[in-house]
Amino acid sequence: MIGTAQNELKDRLLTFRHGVHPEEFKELSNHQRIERMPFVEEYILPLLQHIGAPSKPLVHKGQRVRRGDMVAEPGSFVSVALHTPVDGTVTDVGLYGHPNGQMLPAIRIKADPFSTQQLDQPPQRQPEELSKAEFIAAIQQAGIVGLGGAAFPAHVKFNIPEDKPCRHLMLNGCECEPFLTCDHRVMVEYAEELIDGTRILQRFVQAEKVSIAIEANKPDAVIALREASSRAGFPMEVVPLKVKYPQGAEKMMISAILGEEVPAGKLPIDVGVLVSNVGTIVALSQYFRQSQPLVERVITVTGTAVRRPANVLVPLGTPMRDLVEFCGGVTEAATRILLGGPMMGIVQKSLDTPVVKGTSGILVLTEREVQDIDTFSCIRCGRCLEACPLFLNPARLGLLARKGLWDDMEDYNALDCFECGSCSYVCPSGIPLVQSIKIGKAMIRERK
Amino acid sequence: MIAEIFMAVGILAGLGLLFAIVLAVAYKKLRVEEDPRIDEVEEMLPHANCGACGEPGCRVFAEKVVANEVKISKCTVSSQAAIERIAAYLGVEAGKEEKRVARLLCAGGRKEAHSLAEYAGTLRTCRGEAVVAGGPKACAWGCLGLGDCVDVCDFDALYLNDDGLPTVIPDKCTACGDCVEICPKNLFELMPESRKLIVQCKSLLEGSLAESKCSVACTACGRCVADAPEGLIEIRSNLAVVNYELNHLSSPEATLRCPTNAIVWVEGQQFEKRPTVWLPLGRVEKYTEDI
Amino acid sequence: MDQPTTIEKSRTAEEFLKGIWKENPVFVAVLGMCPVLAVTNTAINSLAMGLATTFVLFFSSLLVSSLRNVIPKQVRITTFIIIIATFVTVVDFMLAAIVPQVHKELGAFIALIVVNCLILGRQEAFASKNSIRLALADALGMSLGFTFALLCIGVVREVLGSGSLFNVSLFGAGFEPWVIMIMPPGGFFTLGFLLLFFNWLQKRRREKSKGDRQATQYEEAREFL
Amino acid sequence: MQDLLWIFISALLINNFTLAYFLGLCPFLGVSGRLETAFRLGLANIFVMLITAVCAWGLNTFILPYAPYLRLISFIIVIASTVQFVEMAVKKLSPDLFRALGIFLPLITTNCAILGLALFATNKGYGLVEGLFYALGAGGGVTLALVLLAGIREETKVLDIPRLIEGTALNLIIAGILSMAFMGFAGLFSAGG
Amino acid sequence: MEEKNIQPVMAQELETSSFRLISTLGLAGFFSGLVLVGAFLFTRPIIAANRAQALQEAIFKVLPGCASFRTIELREGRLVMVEEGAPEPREGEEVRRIYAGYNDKGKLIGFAITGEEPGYQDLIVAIFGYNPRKEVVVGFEVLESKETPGLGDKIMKDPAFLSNFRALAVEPPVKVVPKGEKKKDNEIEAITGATISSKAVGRLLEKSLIEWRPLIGEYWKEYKKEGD
Amino acid sequence: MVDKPKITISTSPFLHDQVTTPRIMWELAYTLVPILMAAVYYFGLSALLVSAASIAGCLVTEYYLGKKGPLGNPLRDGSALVTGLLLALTLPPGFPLWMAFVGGVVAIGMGKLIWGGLGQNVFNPALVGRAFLQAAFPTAITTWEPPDGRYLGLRGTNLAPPFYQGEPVDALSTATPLAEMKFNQEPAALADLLLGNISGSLGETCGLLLILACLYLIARRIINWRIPAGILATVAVFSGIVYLFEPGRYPSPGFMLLAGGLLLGTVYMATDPVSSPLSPRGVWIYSIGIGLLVVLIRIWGGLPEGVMYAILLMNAATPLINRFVRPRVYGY
Ligand SMILES: Cc1cc2nc3c(=O)[nH]c(=O)nc-3n(C[C@H](O)[C@H](O)[C@H](O)COP(=O)(O)O)c2cc1C
Ligand SMILES: Cc1cc2nc3c(=O)[nH]c(=O)nc-3n(C[C@H](O)[C@H](O)[C@H](O)COP(=O)(O)O)c2cc1C
Ligand SMILES: Cc1cc2nc3c(=O)[nH]c(=O)nc-3n(C[C@H](O)[C@H](O)[C@H](O)COP(=O)(O)O)c2cc1C
Ligand SMILES: Cc1cc2nc3c(=O)[nH]c(=O)nc-3n(C[C@H](O)[C@H](O)[C@H](O)CO)c2cc1C
Ligand code: SF4
Ligand code: SF4
Ligand code: SF4
Ligand code: SF4
Ligand code: FES
Repeated sequence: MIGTAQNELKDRLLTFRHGVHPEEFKELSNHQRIERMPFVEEYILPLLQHIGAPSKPLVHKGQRVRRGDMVAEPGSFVSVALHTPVDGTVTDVGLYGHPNGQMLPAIRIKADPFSTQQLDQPPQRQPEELSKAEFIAAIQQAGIVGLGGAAFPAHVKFNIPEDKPCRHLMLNGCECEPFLTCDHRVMVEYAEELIDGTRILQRFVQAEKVSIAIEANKPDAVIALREASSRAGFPMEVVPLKVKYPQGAEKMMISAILGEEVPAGKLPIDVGVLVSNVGTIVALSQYFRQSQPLVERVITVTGTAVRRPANVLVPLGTPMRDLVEFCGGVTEAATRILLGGPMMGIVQKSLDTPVVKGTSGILVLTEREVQDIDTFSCIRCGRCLEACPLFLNPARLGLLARKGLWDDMEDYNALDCFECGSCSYVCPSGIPLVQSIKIGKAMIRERK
Repeated sequence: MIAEIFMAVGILAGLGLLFAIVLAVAYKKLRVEEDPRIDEVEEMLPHANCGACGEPGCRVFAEKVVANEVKISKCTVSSQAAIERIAAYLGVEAGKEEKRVARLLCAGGRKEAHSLAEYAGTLRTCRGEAVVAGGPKACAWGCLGLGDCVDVCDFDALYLNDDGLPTVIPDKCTACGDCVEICPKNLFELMPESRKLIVQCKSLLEGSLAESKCSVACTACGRCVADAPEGLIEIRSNLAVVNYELNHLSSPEATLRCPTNAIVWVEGQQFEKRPTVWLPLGRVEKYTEDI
Repeated sequence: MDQPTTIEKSRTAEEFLKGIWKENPVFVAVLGMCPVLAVTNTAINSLAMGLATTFVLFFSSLLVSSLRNVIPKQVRITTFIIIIATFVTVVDFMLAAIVPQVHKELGAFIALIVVNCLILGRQEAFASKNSIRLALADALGMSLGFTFALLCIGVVREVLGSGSLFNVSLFGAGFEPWVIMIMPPGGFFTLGFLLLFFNWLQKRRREKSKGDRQATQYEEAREFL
Repeated sequence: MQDLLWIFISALLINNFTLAYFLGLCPFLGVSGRLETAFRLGLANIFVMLITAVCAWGLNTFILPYAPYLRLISFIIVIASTVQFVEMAVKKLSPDLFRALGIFLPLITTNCAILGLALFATNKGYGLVEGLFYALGAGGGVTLALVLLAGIREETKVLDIPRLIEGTALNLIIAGILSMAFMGFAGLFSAGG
Repeated sequence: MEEKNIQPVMAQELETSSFRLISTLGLAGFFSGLVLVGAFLFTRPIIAANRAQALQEAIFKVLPGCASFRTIELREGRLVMVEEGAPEPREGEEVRRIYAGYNDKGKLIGFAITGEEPGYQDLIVAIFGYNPRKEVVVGFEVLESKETPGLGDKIMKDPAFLSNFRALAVEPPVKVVPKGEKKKDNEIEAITGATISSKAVGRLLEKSLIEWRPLIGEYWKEYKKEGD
Repeated sequence: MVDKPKITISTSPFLHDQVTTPRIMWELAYTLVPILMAAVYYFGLSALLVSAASIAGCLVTEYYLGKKGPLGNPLRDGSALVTGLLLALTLPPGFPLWMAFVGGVVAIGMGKLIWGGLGQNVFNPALVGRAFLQAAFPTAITTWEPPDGRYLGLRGTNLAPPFYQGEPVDALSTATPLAEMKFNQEPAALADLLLGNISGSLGETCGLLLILACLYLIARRIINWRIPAGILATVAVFSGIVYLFEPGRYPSPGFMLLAGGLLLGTVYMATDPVSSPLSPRGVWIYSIGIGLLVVLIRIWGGLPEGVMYAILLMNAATPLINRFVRPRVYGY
């Protein structure tokens, strides 16, 4: 079975131009079934777990909360609600370390050690019965954000304007980052929910066509989804894509499948496409069928310094330290802790920060992989240009950033860069291109 | 012989006259009104029209000098005295204001504020560190101490002291604001020199938590509020804030009981005059050894 | 001429000296580049050019500074140019008469002294605003500095490019001349490297005056980063 | 025809005014910091050179035979005044053109390249048409050199040029290397391969 | 309000100076003219003498045995001897001249002809001696060139190269051949490493000879007639 | 327990390709070894000595004046060695050693260090060195000797004392095929050009090796394939057109491609990443420009060979190309 799929995948696969081929490291965890994380003592829920305005807290110190309770409401339209994953007591609303390195307001909840931690089951809300506005509001109340990494509030994305019909609903199961396997496992183990969620979303946005893009290194997911879709009688194209980073970036996926480019500064919906991560869709289904708001997600805990790499279903707000302990802890050699994949993930100073909605993986690496290579001057070899999927000129951007020529950087489209890291990956001179571009972007934005 | 002389003089005088008349007429007819200061400045320039200043000619240079787009010292032909004269001429126009200097709102140097991790990136600038988990320091607000501000200051008014804190030399600071702009942690503020009561901390953490990250953090204990005249200082989000509208009321009194020395009374330079490391080790310098 | 005061006397010396070193027209102000590069392929040509320029600068300064209160502003430049051009033509004729060989080598560059930025620049910046005495001191200083610079370049270029100095062969037969030095690129390179050399001298002087302690600290700081 | 081509190419590439004759170096070194400015300065140069060629030819044929000793002085006066007049006229007739090119005119008029053009063209005994081709080549050559240098100088903004050599010293050496590269054009279309 | 103060002053200044500036310029021109004429008249004879001497030296060099020379001008397609003491042609006037050389016995021994041709860098201007009796070039001298020192400038210095012109036959036309391959009298042996300059010299001779040889031939016939 | 290990932070990405700049340089240097060996085969000891002198010039300059790289010793990145080797390969076998040394010093000093060192130079350092030598010592650098099988015999001029000319003891010098063609219209046989049995500079004689090296470097993605493609195609087409007009007078395209320094220059010098444009379109313009200039100089110019000047001139234009020819950004 799997063999035939693999043969099929050997045919010419769709892909985009440029990009890189980092080593995958997926075998560390891609066969580990998703485990459920036991509850721990304390949870920290940052109010900002998504792109947009922070949520507004609804609880006060000492208040008792039940799993699934809304503890913070959306702060504006581009914002979502926040729910507690556990029964327990609010012990503080204050500043806590956020994965992004800042100290930001968060709600601290002490779990009730005697609770069953069962979800209360409020009456079912069938999505078919809801009007458009109700549907959107429901998703916002459910706290659902994109789980593909950016954590963009889902209701905003699904709220497509009348004049821009969605021709094509594309599910993103590429998971192109090395090491990460959570989406992979979700596709294999939650195929049913995935199909169901897709059906809900397809009905809602009236998409003419539905497809799911999967990198060719996950043949079992391709098969699982093909079977699930025929079982459910829901026609859905499963498109294997070439293994290449960053295949999972939505612009690249659209280029690969449709051969179209998303115009600069525009969204996929401007070319009639809606892209959503598979995890997001599962969360959608879970909300509508099981009334579970977004209180937990699947996270890959992996890396050469993790004793027992695993895919774990984790309540949000779990301190990373506990999660890593659950996976056997880290070895002596650990030197670097990341949230997310090794190409785009953000580095952590310590394990004190909590898991948030956008966390797709925790990676602990050793000296050996992360050894920063020596920095020489740019030799203008052009490798970065040939790697950049957006056809930018990273070499130039790096040089300009070094001299603080921010205006010139803007002229060279620095703001278009989505920081995929391909350029830094290939640069033989070890130039911190992405970092330079990040700085440049920050400077350009500040000066505006 | 005589004929030669007459011819020469005739031709020259003729040419001279002809063009003088043409130009004089043109001068009158085609004159355009402009800022009179441009003429004045142009008058003081050497008229070499050599382009050494990088501008297409003395007049354009004068226009730009008056518009404050270029520095007068770019003219290499003028003598020092002439340059000073022009500067003085334009300076009078500029008017006067109270001298302001840049003040650093953080005193957490290497000794005071500790780090959680080690920065291993190759881009050793504050801006570079700031995009990496906000830098290695435990305090998310504090100075990163890599001296982007020192690099950016054109006036050599900044140096890193041996605690890794950028120190402003008030006499040299022109309040140009470059350091304010470059600092990723927004730690600089341009203040009139008369503001002497300064809270050198930006941490919004409460008391002991703040102090656990940096020994000179403001713990919001409120003693300065109590010791200062009513309304001069208040605690906002765990931080003492001076209301500079009441600056005239301020005195060193308020700083005396501060347990962490987060609030200080500054006369002149902000940090102690420790043995200094002048830091022309700009990033450029790091890569470039003079040959 | 009125009796010069002591202050004026010392200023005279100062104006004279500054042109030679501190405000050297070539090395510091980078003026009048064309003759500096075009005719310095031998020391003799450099010297001749330097002297010709000196002559013109001296007499134009003299004239301009004595007439400084007579010439109206608007035609100032034109008048200066006429004065300069006159002297240049005179020099041109004289050189052709006295040293035809040198005149041939310098070619049009004698005539081009007219537009040498240095000369007009000095008239404008100095002679037209100062007493005759100071103007002459300035003119002499500047032209000496100019001649000195030309000679420096000329010597380097001739020694390397022809193996001789003032036409006296230095290395004997078999010397391989560096032809490039007497060709255009050699002019650019020589001046470029001389400027580099002067920058280096200045830097060293500055470092010395700053004291050794800081220099070592500077090194340490560099190590640290 | 062959001759005109050679006159043009020779002035443009082989005997480039800036790189081989060292004419007009002050603005070459001064105003080559920005590409935009350098290019416009080059265009203005071509323009003034064309005017110069006409003036020089006129003076040389109609006046100088009677008073050869006035060559220099009449060249400079006539060229300077004509250009100044043209400048004013341009300012009045086409302010746009003035803003683009006119501001460079004062810089160019008292410049070796212009006077050099007049002197060389007359020394070589060029007629009006030859003179114009010569001016075109010379002006084009100056523009080419300016644009190349400006391009390189703009690039140096992102390079780690050692402090010691920054500025004029580096510009001179770049000019030297350019001059060396231009030596490759020697003998173009003259030696008949 | 400041503007108002300034306006009249400036206008007034312009008004008054209009006359003054014109007269200043006129005066400057006047005096400069005086000085120039003076300098010119003073140096003219010396410069002329220098030139004449240089010319004479060059002619004597390219016409061995020459003791005196006369200038010959091309007028209406004929060569005409210029009278002694005739005024120099004015600058800019087109006159084509060659020089006839006589030995100490007053006998016409040949002609010195100038010509120019683009070389490696720039025009090469040269003069050469032509003996119409034997129809050979008897001497060659470069007057102006910018050829590379040490390479192309061997055309003016290299004795080996110059020895090509001791008796260079002009019929069949002059030809440049690589070094060491000279076989016939009409061949010039090139300088190694400077073939271009050598060829330019060849072309220069060839072109001038094509232009002047027929004219000289006629002149020569007449001269012989007269002489005989 | 977890905080105990030394935690370091840096920015994404945390993985890196294996290719590094020193590795590129060293690999390039290895591919030059066969070419150098061919030179030794044809020209004997002279070839080795000239290379050693030029490399020494480069290394000494880089060592004393170069800035310390991340590897400490500035020589470790191998780029100075590449420069020295390439400079040597463009010199004639009988070249005085002291001049080769000077060439090396100029190449690194003026071609590289004044620009700020590795990766910063606008012009190709080896060619700056060669252009300097050609302008400084035009006679010595245009004195060619045939491959005469004297493996141990030095050419008389090699050992000229510093600042002095060599004794031209063996007047064996010949013209290169290009010069033969230019001045005497006598093209050499293509087979000789391919195998290298001709006079010329050390590295340019054996066309076959250069073609192989080119293919290898393209396969290893060390050089940008567009540059050789653009240059060679342009030269072939342009010279082909000229050839069709007057086949007797002008060289055939095959001769143009194989003779002189075109292959060496194309494979190793025009491809210097530092001094060539970045974007693919820019690279096309650059390489076509080189091709056109080469043909222009070779056919109508004063010199028989123009590869070096063509490359230097297009190096000069590279900043302009980089500025005006930018890649089209996604979505624009
Ligand atoms: C460089 C880059 C790589 C990405 N890789 C993935 C990926 O592998 N899988 C994924 O689901 N989303 C990936 N994303 C995010 C997608 O572009 C897109 O935002 C997401 O699929 C949208 O779904 P969501 O809103 O449900 O998260 C990537 C984005 C970028 C910029
Ligand atoms: C810097 C330089 C200067 C040169 N100068 C001259 C020159 O003045 N005259 C000339 O004929 N060739 C000159 N050449 C051209 C070469 O020497 C060319 O190879 C030569 O003309 C070919 O002649 P050959 O076949 O005798 O070697 C010069 C070349 C260079 C590199
Ligand atoms: C890469 C390379 C580039 C070269 N470029 C030039 C050049 O631009 N000009 C040149 O005269 N010789 C150049 N040479 C040397 C020539 O190939 C050739 O050997 C020489 O020019 C022969 O001509 P000559 O008679 O001028 O000496 C180069 C050699 C190499 C290997
Ligand atoms: C493909 C390739 C070609 C190179 N070609 C040259 C060259 O022609 N000349 C040179 O000096 N260095 C060359 N180098 C080495 C290096 O790029 C050169 O030293 C830099 O220009 C120094 O900044 C080359 C390197 C590579 C990778
Ligand atoms: S990080 Fe930016 S510049 Fe670099 S490859 Fe990705 S999109 Fe391009
Ligand atoms: S990959 Fe690195 S060395 Fe190559 S061009 Fe890009 S930034 Fe420069
Ligand atoms: S830029 Fe800001 S963070 Fe960096 S040293 Fe200066 S004050 Fe500190
Ligand atoms: S950068 Fe400006 S404001 Fe800051 S210290 Fe220097 S002079 Fe003062
Ligand atoms: S001296 Fe020629 S432009 Fe200044």
